[in-house]
Amino acid sequence: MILVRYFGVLKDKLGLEQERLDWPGGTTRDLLTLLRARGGDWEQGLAPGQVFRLVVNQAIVRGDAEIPADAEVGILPPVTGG
Amino acid sequence: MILVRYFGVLKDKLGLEQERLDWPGGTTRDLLTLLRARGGDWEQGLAPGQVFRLVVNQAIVRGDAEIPADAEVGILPPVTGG
Amino acid sequence: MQLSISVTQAAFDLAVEEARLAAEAGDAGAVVAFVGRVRGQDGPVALASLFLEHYPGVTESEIARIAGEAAARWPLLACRVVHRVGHLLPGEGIVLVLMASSHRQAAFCAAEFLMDYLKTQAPFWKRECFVDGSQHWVEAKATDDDACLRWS
Amino acid sequence: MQLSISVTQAAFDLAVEEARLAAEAGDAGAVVAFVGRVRGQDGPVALASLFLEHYPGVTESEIARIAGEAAARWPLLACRVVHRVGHLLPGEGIVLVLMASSHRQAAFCAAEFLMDYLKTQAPFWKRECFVDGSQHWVEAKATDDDACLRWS
Repeated sequence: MILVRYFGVLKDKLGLEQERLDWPGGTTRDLLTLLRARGGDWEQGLAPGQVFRLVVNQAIVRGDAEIPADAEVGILPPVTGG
Repeated sequence: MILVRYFGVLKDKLGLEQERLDWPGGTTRDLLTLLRARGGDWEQGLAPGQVFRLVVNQAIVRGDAEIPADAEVGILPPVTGG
Repeated sequence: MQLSISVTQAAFDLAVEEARLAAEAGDAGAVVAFVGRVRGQDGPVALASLFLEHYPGVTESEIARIAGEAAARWPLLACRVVHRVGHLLPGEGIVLVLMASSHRQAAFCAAEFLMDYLKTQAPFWKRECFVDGSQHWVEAKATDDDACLRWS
Repeated sequence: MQLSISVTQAAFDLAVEEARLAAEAGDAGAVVAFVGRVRGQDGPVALASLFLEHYPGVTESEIARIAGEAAARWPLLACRVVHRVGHLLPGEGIVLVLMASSHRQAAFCAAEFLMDYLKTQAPFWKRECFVDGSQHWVEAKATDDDACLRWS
């Protein structure tokens, strides 16, 4: 099981803040593929231009990265802060 | 008559803060020539590298400028402030 | 370099923060402060309030990482970052960056570098609430990304 | 642009000045503050105090002229300059520059531009008094002139 957290505009687009997912193992790219396969808002909301970065266990990931079991994964839309 | 004022290190080098001078008319260059002709500390203290700028009636002068009768002239050493 | 980071709902006091930084920094000749304030009129409709969300834990450690990069580039004595989250009104301070160094150039460069980062890369998201009752999440600005490219 | 200049022996209060500037500037999103402080240890012997002289009347009008140049280059909302003269102790604030603008880049650039001017062109002269009793007028630094060239 992994915990997936959504931030900012993604929470509104996807209609949820976080969810627990069964996780057979894989990378951040695998996770995005799995979520986009839900279609509709998921496919649009998580399109490449809509995702800024992924965070695995509180560390920002650059490129593709392994997601361990029991990980917390954050999916970050483009940031707008400061 | 004009009033000539000295600032910063020039006051110490020349041993005075200000003086009144008879003024037959002329420019800032004429004034420097007149003062340097006093020789000694005046020649050294007012050498080109020691003078940053001249001020005539509270306005900084760039290049050579006429000094009117009754003017206040400030002679500024290189500035070191801020 | 002395480094201190707060991500908080509380307002900050510039004079208190600057005095503390100057004391920590020892013999700093230069302190640069940046205060970002909520603008009331950025578009056609006036802003009622702003809501800022962040990623607790990740935000602080990312800011610390970037401040470390700044310290590697410029000779800094101390750095303080306060970033507010939650609901903010027009005119309120939203971000404070303070940089202390012996001479002014390092402090200016590092403060601008850190602000470029905070505006373009740090995990903050803004929702704007307008006086006509409408609200929306702010879209990322291309100009902010451009400013950041200068440092890459 | 709202412009206010003080050359004074009195100490300044950063928070008071920043709040006043932000109020005058209306809808400023960015305020950059520079605080220059007297350094206690610049050379081998520690500094006891600094004495700053200026050319009253000329100083203020020259700073106003340069602030006007800054306003012509960048979209500024307000500018405040406080420069102290007379006797100052290590750690004391000697100069404060505040710039308010809608966005951060103008405020950063203009504050740095004005500071470069104040350090290299404004009619101020410093005498350093050391703890061993010696004292001398400070010589102009080549590095400060270099920084200014960037803007010419």
